[in-house]
Amino acid sequence: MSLSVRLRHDLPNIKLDLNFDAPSGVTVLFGRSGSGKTTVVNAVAGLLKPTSGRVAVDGWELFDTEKHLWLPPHKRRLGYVFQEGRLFPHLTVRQNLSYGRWFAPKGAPRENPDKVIEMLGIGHLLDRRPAGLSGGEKQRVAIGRALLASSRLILADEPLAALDDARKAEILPYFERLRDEVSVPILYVTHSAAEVARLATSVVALQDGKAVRHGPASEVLADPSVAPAGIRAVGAVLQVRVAKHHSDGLTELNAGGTSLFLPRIPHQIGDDLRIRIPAQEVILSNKRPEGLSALNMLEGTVDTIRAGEGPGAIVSVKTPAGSVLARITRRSVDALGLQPGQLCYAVIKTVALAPQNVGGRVISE
Amino acid sequence: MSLSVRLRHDLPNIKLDLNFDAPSGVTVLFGRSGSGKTTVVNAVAGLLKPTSGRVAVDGWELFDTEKHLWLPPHKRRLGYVFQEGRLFPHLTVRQNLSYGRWFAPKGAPRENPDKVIEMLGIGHLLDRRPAGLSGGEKQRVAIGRALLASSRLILADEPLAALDDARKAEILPYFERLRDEVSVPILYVTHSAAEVARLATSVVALQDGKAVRHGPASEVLADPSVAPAGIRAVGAVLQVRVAKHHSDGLTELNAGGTSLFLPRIPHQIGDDLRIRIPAQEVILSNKRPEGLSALNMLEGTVDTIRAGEGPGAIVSVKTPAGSVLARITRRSVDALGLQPGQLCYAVIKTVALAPQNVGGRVISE
Amino acid sequence: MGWLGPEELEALRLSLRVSFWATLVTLPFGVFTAYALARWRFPGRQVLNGLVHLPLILPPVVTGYLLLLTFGIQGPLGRALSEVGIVFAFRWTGAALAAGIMAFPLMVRAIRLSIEAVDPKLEQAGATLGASRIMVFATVTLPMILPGVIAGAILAFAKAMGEFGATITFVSNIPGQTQTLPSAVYAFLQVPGGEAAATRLVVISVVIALSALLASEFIARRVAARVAGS
Amino acid sequence: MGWLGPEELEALRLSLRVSFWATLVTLPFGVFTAYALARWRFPGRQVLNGLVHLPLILPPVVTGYLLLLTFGIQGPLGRALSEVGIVFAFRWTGAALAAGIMAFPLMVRAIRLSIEAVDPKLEQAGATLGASRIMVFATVTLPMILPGVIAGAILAFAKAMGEFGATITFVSNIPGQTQTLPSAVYAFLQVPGGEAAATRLVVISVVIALSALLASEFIARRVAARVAGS
Amino acid sequence: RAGADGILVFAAASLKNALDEIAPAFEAQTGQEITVSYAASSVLARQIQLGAPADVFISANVEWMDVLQGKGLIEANKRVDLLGNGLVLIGGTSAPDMHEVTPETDLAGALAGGHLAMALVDAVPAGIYGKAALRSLDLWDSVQGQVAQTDNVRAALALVAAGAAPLGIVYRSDAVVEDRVRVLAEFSSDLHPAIIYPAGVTTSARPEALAFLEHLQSPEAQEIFERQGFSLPEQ
Ligand SMILES: Nc1ncnc2c1ncn2[C@@H]1O[C@H](COP(=O)(O)OP(=O)(O)OP(=O)(O)O)[C@@H](O)[C@H]1O
Ligand SMILES: Nc1ncnc2c1ncn2[C@@H]1O[C@H](COP(=O)(O)OP(=O)(O)OP(=O)(O)O)[C@@H](O)[C@H]1O
Ligand SMILES: [Mg+2]
Ligand SMILES: [Mg+2]
Repeated sequence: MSLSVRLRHDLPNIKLDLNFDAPSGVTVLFGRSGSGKTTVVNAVAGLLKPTSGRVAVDGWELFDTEKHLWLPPHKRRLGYVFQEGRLFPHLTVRQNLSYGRWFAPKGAPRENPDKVIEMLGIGHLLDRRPAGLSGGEKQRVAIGRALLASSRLILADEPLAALDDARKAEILPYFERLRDEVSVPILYVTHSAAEVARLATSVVALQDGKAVRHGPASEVLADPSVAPAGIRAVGAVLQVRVAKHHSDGLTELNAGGTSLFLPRIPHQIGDDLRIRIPAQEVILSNKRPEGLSALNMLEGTVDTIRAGEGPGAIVSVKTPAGSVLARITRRSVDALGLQPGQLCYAVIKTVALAPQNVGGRVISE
Repeated sequence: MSLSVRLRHDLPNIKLDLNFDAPSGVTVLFGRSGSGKTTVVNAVAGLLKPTSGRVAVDGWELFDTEKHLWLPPHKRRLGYVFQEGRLFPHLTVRQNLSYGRWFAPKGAPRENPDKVIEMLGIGHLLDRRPAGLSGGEKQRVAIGRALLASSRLILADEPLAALDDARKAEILPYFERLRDEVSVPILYVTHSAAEVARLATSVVALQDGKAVRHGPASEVLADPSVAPAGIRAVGAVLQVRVAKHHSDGLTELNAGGTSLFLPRIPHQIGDDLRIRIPAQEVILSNKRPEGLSALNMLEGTVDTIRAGEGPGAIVSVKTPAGSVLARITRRSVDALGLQPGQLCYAVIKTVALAPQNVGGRVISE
Repeated sequence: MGWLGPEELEALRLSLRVSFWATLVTLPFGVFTAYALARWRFPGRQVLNGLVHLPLILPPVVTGYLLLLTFGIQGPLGRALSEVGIVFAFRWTGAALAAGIMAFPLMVRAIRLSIEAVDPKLEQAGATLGASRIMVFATVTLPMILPGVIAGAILAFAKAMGEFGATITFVSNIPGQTQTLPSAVYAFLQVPGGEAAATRLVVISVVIALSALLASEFIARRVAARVAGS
Repeated sequence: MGWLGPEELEALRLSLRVSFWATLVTLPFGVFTAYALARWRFPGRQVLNGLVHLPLILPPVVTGYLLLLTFGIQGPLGRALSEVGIVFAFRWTGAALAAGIMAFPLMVRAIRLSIEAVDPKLEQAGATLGASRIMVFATVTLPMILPGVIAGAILAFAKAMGEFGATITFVSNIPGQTQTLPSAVYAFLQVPGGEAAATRLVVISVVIALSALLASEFIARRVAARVAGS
Repeated sequence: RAGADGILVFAAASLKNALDEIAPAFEAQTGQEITVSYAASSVLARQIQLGAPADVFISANVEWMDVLQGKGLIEANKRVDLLGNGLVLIGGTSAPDMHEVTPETDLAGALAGGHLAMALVDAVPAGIYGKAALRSLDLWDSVQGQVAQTDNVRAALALVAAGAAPLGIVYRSDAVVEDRVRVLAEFSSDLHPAIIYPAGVTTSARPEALAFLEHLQSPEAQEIFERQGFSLPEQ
């Protein structure tokens, strides 16, 4: 296990009481506004001394109140993207970016600054100071500063909230790369289901300071009862391998022997990926559909049918590619006469799959 | 016309040069980070004196450099939700909320504070000071403060970016109500296509300080070339009327004689609504599909086929309900042999329609 | 205070009165001047700034002499003011004037630094919510700089309690009228055997000024905590 | 400066030297004390605070006398220091000590207020990026308070230029050693007809101190603009 | 008017002890209230020049009185030389007696590298007199570089009392009361201009001021002055 957190702390409003061991990778903290996410991150960072608890990263203890162990923040080797930016106003963007490196141990593995700067699109801002930057520009610099700090643990508190979709799509793969290649543990706070689906290795759902749900991303996301994400976040996560890049701009994936098509992704043939299929986007059919624009059709059998809140239901379908979830109306369940064990087809639009639902290593040229 | 903006202003990085007349309602400023959105809003608010220009709200001039007219900010009767909160640290939440009212003219129409507080879920924070609030809590108080200022113009700079989906869904209808009932002009900055679709009366797309596109929301959203929103924002907006609430939790809409089903919405029978159908979510079929879980099928004829970037294409289909857009792969276009004039069916999932794509008056009990 | 003679008691009372009024009356001017220096750009700003600091730079005796020349019975301003019934010469009011002027630069500095620390963006927010410049000042700036204002005022008070050179030069050392604690200390130090009495007076004035200072720290911290919201 | 006699020129040079060194040497102590008072909570904090302010409250003569008792030839500290070759008594170093101590409260006040205006959240951010307490101070706090430090230093310099009472009491007035401008001014004012000469010296010291002040304003504004990033 | 209900006396600060004793007696005799403002003679004289409402002025030196008289602010024919004083050489309690300072006295040797504490030798009366005396004795050049000048004579006394300076030159009236110093030698009064404290009434003084001036010359008053170490002027 890579990130082990045990915390107990009383705030005037809420009592924090958490205990989770997350595997290496990205641990997403999920929860409504005011549920205690930032407080947890601050405790891990050492900016707040909780009443009691213990935090360890890859077995390296950051603090343990029982052992009276307490590493000050600057010894924790963090890269922290704050919810409110916190850029140094007296330093240029360039100096802000290199700040962490001034203090990093000599041999520490370091990101390539040029690459990070290019990815964040802040090359033209390097000589300016934070005061004149737009909200999104500030946030991008803050992300860059944390990423370049040569850290052993990355904390990111809603890092992408202020950014537009296009920019998000550019930055997300970077966090994935950190997770997969550099294998830095990442504690990540977000309200966005897409980010969770894409990044999360495991998810901790917070409510009023308590971890109400905790598990691998695929499990938590498949659970319609996960309140914070909202019903739209429910979806299945499949293991796939890149099979072929087609000339018409599509990429073919091999999912347990079945082919899935989606718009070209920048991964190499043979790469193993995770792909999230939002339940929302899946249509079920009780006969093999014909003449449809949707290219992806998975044959399978109905596994379970869970009536959700309101008029909807979540139908889980066993396919050779893995379990696929579909969110459809109860009326359709009746109309199609769906029952556990019944043969059916899951129809998935090609464009529904890309790009923000694909996770995996990106090899940039 | 309700909001008339003409601005010219030079910043070190970009030259602002804008000119648009927006109809009453919500005008959304759309554009990538750093494109000048906040600068425009600040100029309208009077926090920045542009080199030249004129801004008028409902014919009431806020400034006109030619006439040497310049109303100071406090005479403009604004409610401004800042991108960075800007709560008064020395005042309690309650005092922050009522700050604007201390200075509002006696007879000014005012929002009901209790309702706003309840909607924003900040009732339990009233006696606290901003320093101890979480990021989302601060932003909600900032929204409340602006809404309660009895203003004639509301400026909102990414007001919902820091909030979770559930909270967004609670606050959005409120802005709709302001737009529809109170008919306060609203200048609204967002990166979220859903917010645009839901709120925007008209959209101004900014790029490097210039308005590259400007028009009614339905037009701009139907245009795949609108860069800032991203291709996922493309969609059709249909005029519909609430026909019936079914007992299984679905609401039936009448769209030009055709029925559309979607999860129960809180509008009354007979209400006229706008509903956005994301192109992303529409599947086309060249024969009447059968046995599908999707309840909505619109028969129509292919109007235009625009090959987009990458492997996709946007197909516009004329249906009795109006023009519907579908984003499908070019491979599917070929496979289905789609051509202008051809008969085809647009398949739309029920759950794809609700709730954030429905706009209209909500009568709260 | 049984160990204080009536004259010393008188000096103590007078010092308190002089310092109190010097602080109170200069405070609005101090706030205004600090605000002008911190936030406005106007021609002559640096001249004003220099003028405010003069009493700090000049030997106190010189300041007192200049006051005597200006506000004395024969001074131009002194004569003009006496026509409307305001007399400074050889009155406690003159001692207060001298103390106020000597303390003014300290007060202005303290307040000005705290004004400069207020984020103008908050003042802008106030303006968008309908508050005029004055109301923004009253509802945003002033509450936020309150710790600085309190600190500045008490600093001025402490300085006024200790002021001697300018006071004795301007209004002399008349018991019951212009003899403040420091003047009394001076007089005791000029004669053989006066040290004990002088020490007594010094201790008293130090205790008072330090108490005021500690109280101001306390108040300012309370206010700051309230402003910071914790 | 042809109209200054050699002795007056000497006094001017000495005043500049004394004020310069008084400011330079006390500055690190001033920054440290201000930081401790602003950011640390320790027992005796208020005692330290009171001690720092004492020179402001005490009549300068008293401060000078206390210095004499402590740092004089017979004083405990004076004797100890003279063993390691540091002598204050009747030297210009003593004048610098007196000036530095008299200016210290002003310096600390100014710096402290600017430290209190730095958002501790920025210092936290520095810590998360690997900077130790000292490095955070050096790379975040200090650059951000630089305007306040400069202001405080120049204020102290100006005050040192005008200091008289404590200096003459502690190190008396030895031409070329401890005779600063204010002592010379005082001497001129004691004799009938000395006003003209005194005025000349006052003008010089005012010009110097005001120039320093304006320069500090300018520097501080530049630094502040850089810090604010505009 | 300040001091409206009595007589306002401006007096050199060194007279405080004596006048504080004399004034109550006069008040008791006449019912006239006396208010005394003690400060440096230069300060008081300047204030009188600029309109201070003083009735009586007692200066520690003649020059300032002359200035005021020259400007017609002092009643010339009522002016008196009220008091005299002497200069003494003082040292620490263990310093050896010197009896009298003569041209042969090895003042520099007695200083042993230390400083000679005096009031400002060109500005403050005690300093001026002291310098004149040393000049007359031809000792000035040998000690000039070692003179530590203070802003008033009491500060010079303090330097010696605190042990900061081995020797000092002060008024006899100052030296007699300080326990930590002893008088090593007296300066003969013909070595320096006569030390005189002139007193006078201002031209704007109320009539009662004259009575006080006369009272100052009364035997009771003179006895108090002498007890404080002052001498009566050599007429
Ligand atoms: N005071 C200033 N000085 C210099 N440049 C500025 C200033 N204010 C804004 N800019 C620049 O002008 C551009 C537009 O800024 P603006 O804040 O309007 O962007 P925005 O569209 O609101 O971006 P975001 O979505 O990131 O908030 C940015 O590149 C910014 O760096
Ligand atoms: N210093 C503090 N004093 C008092 N209450 C606090 C303090 N810090 C946090 N809280 C309260 O604790 C709760 C959790 O705050 P936290 O900032 O961790 O929430 P969050 O989950 O990060 O929310 P958001 O998504 O809005 O950022 C909130 O209700 C907040 O008001
Ligand atoms: Mg948070
Ligand atoms: Mg912006």
